[in-house]
Amino acid sequence: MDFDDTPEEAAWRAEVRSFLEANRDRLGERGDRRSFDDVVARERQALLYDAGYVGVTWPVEAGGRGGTPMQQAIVDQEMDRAGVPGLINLIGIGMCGPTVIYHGSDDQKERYLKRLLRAEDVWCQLFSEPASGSDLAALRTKAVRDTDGNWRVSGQKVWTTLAHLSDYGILLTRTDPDVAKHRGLTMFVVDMKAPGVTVRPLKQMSGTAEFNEVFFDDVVIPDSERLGDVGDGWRVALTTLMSERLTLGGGGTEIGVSVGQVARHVAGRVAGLPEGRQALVRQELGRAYVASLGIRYTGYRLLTALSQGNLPGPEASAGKLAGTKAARDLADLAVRLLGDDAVYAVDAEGSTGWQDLQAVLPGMAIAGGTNEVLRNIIGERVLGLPPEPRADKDVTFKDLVASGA
Amino acid sequence: MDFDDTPEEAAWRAEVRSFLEANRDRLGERGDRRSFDDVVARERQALLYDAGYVGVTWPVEAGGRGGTPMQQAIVDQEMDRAGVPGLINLIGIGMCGPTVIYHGSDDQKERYLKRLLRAEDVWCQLFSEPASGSDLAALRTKAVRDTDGNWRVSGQKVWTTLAHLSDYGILLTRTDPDVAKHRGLTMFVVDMKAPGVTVRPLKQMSGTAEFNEVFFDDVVIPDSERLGDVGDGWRVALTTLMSERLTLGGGGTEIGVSVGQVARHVAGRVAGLPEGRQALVRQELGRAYVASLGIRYTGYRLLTALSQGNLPGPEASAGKLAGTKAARDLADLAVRLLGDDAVYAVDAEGSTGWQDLQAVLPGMAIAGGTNEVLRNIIGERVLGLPPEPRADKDVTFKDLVASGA
Amino acid sequence: MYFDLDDEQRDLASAARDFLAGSASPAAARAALDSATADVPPGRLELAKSGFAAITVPERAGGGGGTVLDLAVVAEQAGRVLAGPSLVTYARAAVLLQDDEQRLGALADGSLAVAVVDDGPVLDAVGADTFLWLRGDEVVIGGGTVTAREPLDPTRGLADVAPADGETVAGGRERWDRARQVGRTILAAEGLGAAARALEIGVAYTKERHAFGRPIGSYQAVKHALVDVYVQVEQLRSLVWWAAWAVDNAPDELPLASAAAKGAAATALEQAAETLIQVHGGIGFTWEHDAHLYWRRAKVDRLLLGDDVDAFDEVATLALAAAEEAR
Amino acid sequence: MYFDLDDEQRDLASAARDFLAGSASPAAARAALDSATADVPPGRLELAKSGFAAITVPERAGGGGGTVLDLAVVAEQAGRVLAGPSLVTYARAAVLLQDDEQRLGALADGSLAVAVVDDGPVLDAVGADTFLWLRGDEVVIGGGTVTAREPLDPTRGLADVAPADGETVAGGRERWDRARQVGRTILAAEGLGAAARALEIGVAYTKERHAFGRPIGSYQAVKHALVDVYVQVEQLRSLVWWAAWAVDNAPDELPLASAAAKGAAATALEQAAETLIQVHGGIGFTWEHDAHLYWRRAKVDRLLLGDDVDAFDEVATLALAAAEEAR
Repeated sequence: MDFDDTPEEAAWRAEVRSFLEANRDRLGERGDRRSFDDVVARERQALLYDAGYVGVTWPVEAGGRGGTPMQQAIVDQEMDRAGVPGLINLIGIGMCGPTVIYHGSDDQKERYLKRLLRAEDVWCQLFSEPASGSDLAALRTKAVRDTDGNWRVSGQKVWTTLAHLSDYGILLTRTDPDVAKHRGLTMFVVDMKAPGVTVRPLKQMSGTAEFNEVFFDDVVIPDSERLGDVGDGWRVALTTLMSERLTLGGGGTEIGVSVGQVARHVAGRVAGLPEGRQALVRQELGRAYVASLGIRYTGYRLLTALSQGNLPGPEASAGKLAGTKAARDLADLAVRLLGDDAVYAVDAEGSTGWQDLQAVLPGMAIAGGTNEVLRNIIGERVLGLPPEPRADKDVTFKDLVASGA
Repeated sequence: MDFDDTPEEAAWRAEVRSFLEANRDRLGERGDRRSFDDVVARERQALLYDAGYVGVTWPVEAGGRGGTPMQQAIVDQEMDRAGVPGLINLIGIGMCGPTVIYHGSDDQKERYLKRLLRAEDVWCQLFSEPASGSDLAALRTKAVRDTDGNWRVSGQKVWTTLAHLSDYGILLTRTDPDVAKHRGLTMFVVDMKAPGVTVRPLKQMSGTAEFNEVFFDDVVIPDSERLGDVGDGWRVALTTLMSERLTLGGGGTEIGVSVGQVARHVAGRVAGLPEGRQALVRQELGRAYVASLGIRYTGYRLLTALSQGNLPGPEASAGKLAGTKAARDLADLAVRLLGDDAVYAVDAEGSTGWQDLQAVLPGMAIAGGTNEVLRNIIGERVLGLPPEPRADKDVTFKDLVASGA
Repeated sequence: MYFDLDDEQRDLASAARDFLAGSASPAAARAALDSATADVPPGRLELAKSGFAAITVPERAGGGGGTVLDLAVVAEQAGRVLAGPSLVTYARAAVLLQDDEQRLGALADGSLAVAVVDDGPVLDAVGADTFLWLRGDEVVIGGGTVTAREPLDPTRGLADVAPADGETVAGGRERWDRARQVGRTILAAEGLGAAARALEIGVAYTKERHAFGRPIGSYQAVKHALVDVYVQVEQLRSLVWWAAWAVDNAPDELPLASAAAKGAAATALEQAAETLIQVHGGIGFTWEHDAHLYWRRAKVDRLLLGDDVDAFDEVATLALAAAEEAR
Repeated sequence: MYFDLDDEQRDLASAARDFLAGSASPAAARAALDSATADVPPGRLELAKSGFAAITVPERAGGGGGTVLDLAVVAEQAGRVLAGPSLVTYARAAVLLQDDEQRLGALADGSLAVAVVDDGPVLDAVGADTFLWLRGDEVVIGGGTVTAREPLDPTRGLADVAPADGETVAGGRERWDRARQVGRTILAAEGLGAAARALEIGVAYTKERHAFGRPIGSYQAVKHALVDVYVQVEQLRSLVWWAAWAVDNAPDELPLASAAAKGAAATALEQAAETLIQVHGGIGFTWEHDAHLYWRRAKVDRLLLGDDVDAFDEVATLALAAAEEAR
């Protein structure tokens, strides 16, 4: 057991760090509002790509570096440490790109992958729909082949991160309603600037809009933009979702809130409270702190497994379950310590940080798989508990819809 | 709204109270170890019956008084107040008797009911089996009709309160394995002293044995002891279970532990703790106390509904859900306050009370319907949420067993 | 014993529900959040006109001459639709001004726009021109300077208030404390309504919404979460009724009962609102869905009139004092 | 970075599992409960003979010359089968006696039956003849009077101890504190094993037991309860490894890591044991089922070496001190 870098890791870290330091001005500041939503973000990613720090684990022939997960983790850690804003095309790199790598044609790979890594094109993932959230395979967006071999797509997607900035998306559609719901799906690459695509921001309870709704009104997609076979979309989507797990699978990063930040906030306020209250605050902070430490070190175990060449399984979702709970409790503690300010949206110093956080966290237990779905997955795939009986597997999608489901 | 007795209720209360005071010596003391397990308990119940205080709500023709639920509640409250031990035949009165009243023959009613109320016979209820707890209808105890028209019963029951003292029991059996599991059941009255009946105490984790296992080895039951039609046992059992709800349905009584008792315990110990710990203790006591108050006053609402002639529905189970949680938390608080003694089974004064309580409470969330089953019932019957799909309803019991279920 | 509403109170609840459902709504709360200037319905004037605000003001002063329990019945309905201003304010003012028939009349006819000033942010301060506060052991009435701030829950009219000078009204600290306990009781009644409504919305949605071929309300994870809210709501209802009844019938029990109701309401509403969001999945945390409006109410209400931690501490302190006596 | 056991440690775990599964069991714990005189296996002698007890004793003194992490790996296996005496006692004694080669040798060969005396009940005091305690700022070794009492968990050998006079051993308070932190770490490792085993038993049962036509483990209420335990167990495992690693590699982190592991172990084991009973239904609270033996361990362990509340308080205090520095 060893938390130190190997000599190779140390050399890599030094290289990354010195690059980030040398390019500090061009890379911008995390927390800068402009960091994520404009041309600056694309330029930043291109700069990092050209230096070899984007798509570290991607194969060389896909434009990547063919590096190790640990090298990628070190890049992430160093960017974090240097306060460099995250990559704009994270979803593209983590989910869309791998799907193209596994299922795309040579032509698609040629056209898309390198541009994606350089953020010349930003990508989004178009799976969820208003009527199919946890039950993804119940989606209704329809793709019909017309006489000239193109596909015409109509329907609505939702919860699409970055759709408003995206050039392309991977789009899961229903091409055959006469078979069971998992069997009639087909995946495409869609041009987000094509006629008939409308993106609308979806305002959340926190008042911000990290997600979008995307409407497809008879959008034409050439058959050459299909990913995988007709009717094979579910299998293609599983590639995407497994890649997502690799991207988001723990690594010990904190969800939504840094426990250290909360501790500093508490340290600045707790002394003013009566001793009894202080003890209650310490008790809550202590429990949440232990949870956060548990998540951090469990993340290191995952990273170790990755670096040993093991793909993280569904057990990686445990970090999300523990993390959303810890984050909720930390935010609650932080907001309560605002005292009189806690009933307002802005505190006395004009900051909205803790209140915003409080309002973002309920979504964290839902987005990216509700906690209920994650518990099912861990229960069945990790603990080996039996699944629930399913009534929707051997029915055609058409009949399922007709039955009200 | 009014917590006072009506003039009629006040008169009844006064009568009950003066009887209990006048007969204090003959009625014994709650907490006396001999209070529940011998002839004294039967004599006590007979004394109370002869005075008119047992089976208050039972119809006159069944040996009861034809009184109101509020009258019964007042008797319960006054017995509680006077520290009189509970009735030995509570299960007989609450569950077995009503089943005989609804489904028994005139001859059975004549032979059993009055003796039951006077505790000349003690009764038990023989439903649960090792392989059928929550899923009662999956029971396997077999009753087969022999050539002379009698039934021969073999199988095993479990969780049978008072079986070791009982004279009779109501016994749910499977008489037809070739129909769906709910349809092949038949109910009987069984003589607990009959050849082939063996009772074994079932020791619990607390070290005591409130329950028994009961083995039936080719026990002969005359057809005249059948309750209801052959194959109609499920419907008969529902009568029993609904009657149970009337007996146990809240009334605001505390489960396992009195919050006032805990408060006295805390009051005696809390002062020695540092102020921070005191605040933590007060927080826990406060929360559990509020839960207990909520349960108490919700019980009064149920009692009011009863007194207005409304039968309590499944919402009465809410009290058990809230009560087991509150009791667990109270016991935990009480044990922790024992300080060094908390790691032993006996405290420094030689008392085992809090530790025993701690060990009894896990069973409380299971006995009489697990909390999970109660949540299903409330969810479906009170909130109207849809049931889960059932795979076991249209299969014969035989096939169900063969399938491993 | 009869621990239930009577027919008159049930009629009152039904009338209040008609009025409030017609004049206030979560949608209006959202509009107030979107535009800081929007008034929260039904507003002081409409509420006064309806007669519901002044239920506990004696008839001789133009009020309803009803009990705090009557007001609690109405407050539950107000909580369901997140109405503003709070009946807590009227309930407290009616107690504090009980010897001042003229001002009681102004409270009842809507011409007195009052708020009661505790330490910290003041409920219904927005739009108020007259304030009641405690100075030493005296209750004082007068003007004050209101500093509005960006609200978390716009229906609560919270603002910072610096009271100006004022005149003493009768009663003193004892009445102040009683008014606060009555206020906590009505706050809990509003919390009861909001929690019960949040539960209803959640139940209705999970009956309709399907996943994997069946309604999501058939899954135990969803079902049991809603049941746990139901259990809490029903316990809370009992505590609210008890506390409201105690005001007029068992004043000795009021400190305990009102603290218990306050604490239970904070817990139940927070759990109800968080569950409401969770069972809705993605749609539940959108701006356009009502869930966050109940959630905002929960996050704010739990901190008003002393927070839940204070309330539970008070309950324990009272329980321990009683236990000491019994020892 | 490599945060996982290495092959040698995995072999060690496997060997420890073989030995402990063969020599201890919940059934033996039950027997000890049934008869107050029964010894809890494997017992001091067998444990010493196996070599596992003295893993952290240097080789020159006849020990294994291993790390605390090695011992933690063994302790997890001991926790699974509720073995006694606790490796906590050996771990602490090995630290406290590190400059006393002779006594270390006696610890390793089993001839020294030692217990470490804290305020309150003493772990493994039953059967011990030599005690280590803190007198002022000095660590002392000597005899003492043991008063055994009826155990809640018979495998912990808890008794009241009145130390007699003794002689000073080297180290003082600093070493005492470090030994205690090592002890907490090993206690957490035993808790990890017990919790993991309780989870396994629960999972196995709910796969087999049917209700309403399907295995009860397919119901979300059961499944999710077990998953919540799984999540806690895995977080605990990470904390135990971190703390054990820190002993030899990052002593500055040990106070925080050992307190975190202690608190997490208390919480995780209690939840695992209560869940184990609950998912078993009726059979789960019978004397003959193993569930209550894990439950007894949970109820006792949470209070040893400072309770969970103390541990979380310490974590917060350390975190706040670090935050103060960073401000």
